[in-house]
Amino acid sequence: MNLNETQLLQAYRKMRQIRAFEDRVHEEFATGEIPGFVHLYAGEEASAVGFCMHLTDEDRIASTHRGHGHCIAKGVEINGMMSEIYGRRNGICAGKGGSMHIADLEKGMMGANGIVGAGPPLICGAGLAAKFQKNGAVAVAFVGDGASNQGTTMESLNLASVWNLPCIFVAENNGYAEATSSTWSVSCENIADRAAAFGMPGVVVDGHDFFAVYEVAGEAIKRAREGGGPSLIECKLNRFYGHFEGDAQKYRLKDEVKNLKQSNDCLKKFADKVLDQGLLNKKHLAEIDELVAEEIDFAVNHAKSSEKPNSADLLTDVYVNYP
Amino acid sequence: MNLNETQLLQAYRKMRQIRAFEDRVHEEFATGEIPGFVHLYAGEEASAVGFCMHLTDEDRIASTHRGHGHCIAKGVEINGMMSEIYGRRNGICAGKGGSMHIADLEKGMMGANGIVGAGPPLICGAGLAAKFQKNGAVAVAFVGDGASNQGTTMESLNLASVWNLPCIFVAENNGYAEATSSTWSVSCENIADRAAAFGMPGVVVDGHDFFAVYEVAGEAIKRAREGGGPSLIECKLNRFYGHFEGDAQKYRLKDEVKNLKQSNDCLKKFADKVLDQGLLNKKHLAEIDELVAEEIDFAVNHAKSSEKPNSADLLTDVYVNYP
Amino acid sequence: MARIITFREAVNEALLQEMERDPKVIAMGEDVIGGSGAKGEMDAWGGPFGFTKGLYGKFGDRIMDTPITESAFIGAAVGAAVCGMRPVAELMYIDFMGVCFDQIFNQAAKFKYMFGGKAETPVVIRTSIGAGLRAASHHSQSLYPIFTHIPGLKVVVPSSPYEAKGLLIQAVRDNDPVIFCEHKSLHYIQEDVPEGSYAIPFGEANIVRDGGDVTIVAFGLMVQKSMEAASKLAKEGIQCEVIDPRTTSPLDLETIVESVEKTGYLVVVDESNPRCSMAADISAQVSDQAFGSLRGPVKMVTAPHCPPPFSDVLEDLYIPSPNKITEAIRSLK
Amino acid sequence: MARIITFREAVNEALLQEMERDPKVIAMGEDVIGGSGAKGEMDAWGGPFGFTKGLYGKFGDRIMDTPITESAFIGAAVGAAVCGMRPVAELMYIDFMGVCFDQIFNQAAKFKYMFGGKAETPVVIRTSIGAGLRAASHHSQSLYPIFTHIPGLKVVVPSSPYEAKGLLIQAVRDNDPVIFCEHKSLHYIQEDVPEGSYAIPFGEANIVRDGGDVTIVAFGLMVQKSMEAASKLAKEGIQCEVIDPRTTSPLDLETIVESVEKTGYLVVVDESNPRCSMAADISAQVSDQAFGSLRGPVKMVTAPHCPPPFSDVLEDLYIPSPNKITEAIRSLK
Ligand SMILES: Cc1ncc(C[n+]2csc(CCOP(=O)(O)OP(=O)(O)O)c2C)c(N)n1
Ligand SMILES: Cc1ncc(C[n+]2csc(CCOP(=O)(O)OP(=O)(O)O)c2C)c(N)n1
Ligand SMILES: [Mg+2]
Ligand SMILES: [Mg+2]
Repeated sequence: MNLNETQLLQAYRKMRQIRAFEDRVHEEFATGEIPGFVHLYAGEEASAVGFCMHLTDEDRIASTHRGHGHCIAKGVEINGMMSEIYGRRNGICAGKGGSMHIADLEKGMMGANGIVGAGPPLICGAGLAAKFQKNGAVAVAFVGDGASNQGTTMESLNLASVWNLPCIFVAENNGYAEATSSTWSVSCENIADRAAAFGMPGVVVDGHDFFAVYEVAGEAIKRAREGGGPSLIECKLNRFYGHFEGDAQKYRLKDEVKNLKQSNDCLKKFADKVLDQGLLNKKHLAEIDELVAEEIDFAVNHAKSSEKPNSADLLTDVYVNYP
Repeated sequence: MNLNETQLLQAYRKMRQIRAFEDRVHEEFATGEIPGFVHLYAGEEASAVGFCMHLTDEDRIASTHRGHGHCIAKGVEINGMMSEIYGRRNGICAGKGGSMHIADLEKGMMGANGIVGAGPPLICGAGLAAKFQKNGAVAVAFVGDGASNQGTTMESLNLASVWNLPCIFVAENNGYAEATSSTWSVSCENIADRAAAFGMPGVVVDGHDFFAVYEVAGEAIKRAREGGGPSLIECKLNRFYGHFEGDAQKYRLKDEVKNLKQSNDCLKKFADKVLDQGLLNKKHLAEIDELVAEEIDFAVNHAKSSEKPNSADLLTDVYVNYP
Repeated sequence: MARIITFREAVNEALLQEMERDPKVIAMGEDVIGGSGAKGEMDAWGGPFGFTKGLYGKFGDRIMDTPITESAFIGAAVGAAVCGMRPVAELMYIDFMGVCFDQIFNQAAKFKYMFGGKAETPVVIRTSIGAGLRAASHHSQSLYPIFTHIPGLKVVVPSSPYEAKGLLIQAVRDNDPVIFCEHKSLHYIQEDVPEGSYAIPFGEANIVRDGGDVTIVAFGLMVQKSMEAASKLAKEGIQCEVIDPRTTSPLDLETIVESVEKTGYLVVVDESNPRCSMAADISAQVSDQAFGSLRGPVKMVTAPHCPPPFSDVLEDLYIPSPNKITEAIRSLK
Repeated sequence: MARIITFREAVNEALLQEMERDPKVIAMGEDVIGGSGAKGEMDAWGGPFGFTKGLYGKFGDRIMDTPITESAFIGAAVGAAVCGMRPVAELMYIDFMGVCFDQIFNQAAKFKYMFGGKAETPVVIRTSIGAGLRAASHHSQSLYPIFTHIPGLKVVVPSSPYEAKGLLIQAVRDNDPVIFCEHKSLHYIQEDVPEGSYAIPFGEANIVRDGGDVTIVAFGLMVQKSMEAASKLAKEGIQCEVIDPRTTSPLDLETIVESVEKTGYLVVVDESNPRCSMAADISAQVSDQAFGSLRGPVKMVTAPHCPPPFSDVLEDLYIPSPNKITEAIRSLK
């Protein structure tokens, strides 16, 4: 593992940003001020960051309904995201998309998505475009364990293999699709085992361990960049909140989340390791924590004090042009 | 292999019926009298018959655009089929369905299908119904190599496994989906290898060898009947005609079909074996050949001389009732 | 004695009563139980809106969670229907139709016809429609015109708890495939609903309000909005007749035409996007059948030609409002 | 000098010229080359109807065969479009939309809006529509009303080789997602088509025939049938104005309304099923905008409310015919 200090700081900062963003959205949602459906990524940070640390703006990712973490990891601007979640006119999608549709094509973020399994076909397209554009870019589709069963996902694995696309499919197995266990809905041991059905490498990785994810991601991405084709990587991880904000989570054991937070918190694990190994010191981390807290605070205040769209916006941007 | 003489005669008769039916439809199509799109099953008979020999009318199958063979193997009446193909009012679907939609629910034949990959979900439903009806029935979906990639097919493999349904998925790999080779479109060595991705047994069988198919089919069907869940079986076989009638087949080597007919004709193989082993004699087979020729002749004449639908039929049977 | 229950409860009761009545009725969908394979409680969800809550306790394996594979499980419902069962499948949001439409429109809808009348496919697909929850473009559409377009399907758009119960019971008993569209903004609407079982026949419109000046035809939630508009206009002396067709297919055109013959004016209120919509459909059919009775153009009040937006300000403009209905009516007079 | 080519050749030429002009244009679909992985010839098919024949020889990897996975490859086309390419994907038959509709209507159609204007999705989906080949219920539908219903999509229904070439060139250059519907019964129709490149703008109707007595609006193959009907009626002294809107979305309502203001009568001819159809859509819009000009009901000539049947006798009754058009017009006068 060859991360220098700057990179380690960046990794921690991104993960902390995601965590703080989600924790705060959780709180703010409870006040009733955030409209719509919100799905939080807290607990899964090491996956988004572990992959996106390898990517540039030219590389593309497609996300899911649980998209905040992927956005932040891919460099989408936090104030624009928060304003979007609040439905404001200066939101990254002008208040038209909301939490489930945050996108920023300039950052190579092709969108959160309200449709489970919609990302993988789009990512085949991004991979294809990269092939024609000869820019060495790769394309990464994040899907959940639930989404891994969707026909669109499996078709995409096949297509990426047949066309030898520079695509990476990341199955974020957080144990549940809504209230349904992945041990029930996925009919084989590991999602990554399905890679064999599509002639590509499949790897299972501990999604709480940033370093493990980072390494596995790096190999798959390198391989894809070099024309070696697609991979399927399963990150085993956990979500710290409900499926959506408002979920009573009765399908979980009483102390499940509490225990997970203790034993399987990717941020804690990261901190322990870098401190243990003397790669970073406590001050480093504390500074970032503080900085991030301020950033998120600012983003929320900024969002709350921003204007809502106005009626003229309703019919703009349906088409590029429509006579 | 425990087939008695009656069963052997039946197997040969069904396979011969299919072959003669298809050869004749091929000829008749060339005269221009058969309307629409016709996809012939000649060369693949051992698959349909090898499976359907194990099935009763209570067991269900779903077929494909290439459905004549499955229909005949499942006991659909030949005159009704031929009339249907000719678009006659006494066709098994009253002339409304044609070659691509032949169905006979009383025989457990849930339909040929114009949509590639539409059968497997339906067969999950048939398997589910059997479970509730506690009749020990099984449900068999036939799909092509092309259809094996379709998301609907792979979703169904997963669902059948998760629900532990008495379903068998038969991938008839005839080497092509239209003009595209299955070695190109299927991203793993054998379609049956995908069974592992869905926690079910996967078996590859020589689809030219009726006895091999019969045995593998018997095991999977028995297992399903006993509550042991679904299987995926790949029959490697060949089609003797084009994708549809009219296909110039330039994607094939010049002598490909000629060679296949010599080396890989399931009827020849069957005859050689039963004669070799003295299970049947030449007279047996010759009698069947003759009988079948007459049957097909009758079916064609019967169809040609039958009435077409009349205008009042256009709007019947859209609904059971529609005020 | 009044028994006030919500739309949600009415749907739940209809399912419960039909499952009790007929062992062939089964139900399936994503988290319609909730908790399959998990270590916590079963029946943790009863569907995302709790519509199927409690059915698992009563009917066990007759209600089934599914993986997120709409083609497979909607197709399985269709297949089971053709094999003698009466499945009620839940397509969580109508917006998800795009991953499973084939099993609905090419399979379920066409079996009977393609097979020369020899198949019956008594499947019900329950699905939620409509905007108002700030759920944005993938969770707010009202796509029933697409289903209405397809011969072989029946399409139901209930407007209240009473209607929902009776129409769902009919849907389960009906021998054709039915798309049952539950508007998300109706879930917590309450009204008096009989405890006993009753079926409301398809293709019989409900005249929700009598009036002689103008006919309003509306679907689902739009019936409620139209009633608001009608009350306002009544104060100005304009009497609206409000008609709820209940089913878009079959459509009770006769009742609509009779009303238009009386009033001479028609406004159709439809939350779907305007092009090839139910509003257009009814306008065209009435123009064709009752041209001579129309004293002014048929006005259509629909969502605009854009996807459902997220922001509350925009979404409120997107959904047809009582105001827009009254404006349309005033423009006629 | 006349250069008579078929519809098929016109489409092929449009693709060829656009691929030559712009390296971002790529094409994909099932057997659009034909022969991938096989031992015989490549370019064995050029699509099931030979529309893309020869492009592989000229453009190599810029045209791609696909496995039979419409969601994946249509979605890939959409994804590539958003990433700067200009893909032309072939959905072999519009009837297959049910396995990939999500990528079209929730993804391609909505990106620009959902993303606050920041995406462009210049994808073209070519697909074949229409009955007449005795291809039965799964290969004969005219489902363009469904696509027309969706905000964010543009929908083109060309009526002749000249139209097909110019409209397809426009489709490829257009920056919005376009559904391009090629009627199977037009494939071998011939006409004079310029060799050079030309684009026909969207949303500008073509007045195919002038006439002062009745307006006929028709799409695709139905333009040809309407012209036949118009010729017949001309002999009886009835002069029809035949309008081909070319695109159902955007729709040039203005030209239609102007014509109706002149003639007072309107007949819409649409091969799709009647409910929530283009016929209904145009009828409703014209009634709304030009009620005062209408001297009789708008008549709709469509396929009936049933799936396309197989048997020739039934299919011929299913498809709107010149006779049905003349009958509709005579019923007005
Ligand atoms: C096609 C489709 N089906 C169902 C849904 C409803 N839905 C939204 S998220 C979700 C669960 C997804 O589970 P998973 O893929 O494991 O992702 P996670 O929520 O765990 O991140 C479901 C069923 C949807 N949005 N789209
Ligand atoms: C959803 C869908 N996509 C494409 C087609 C067109 N089509 C019909 S048959 C066929 C090839 C099928 O290949 P395979 O599954 O191998 O079956 P085979 O023809 O070899 O029996 C294709 C692409 C279709 N009917 N439905
Ligand atoms: Mg999950
Ligand atoms: Mg094949």
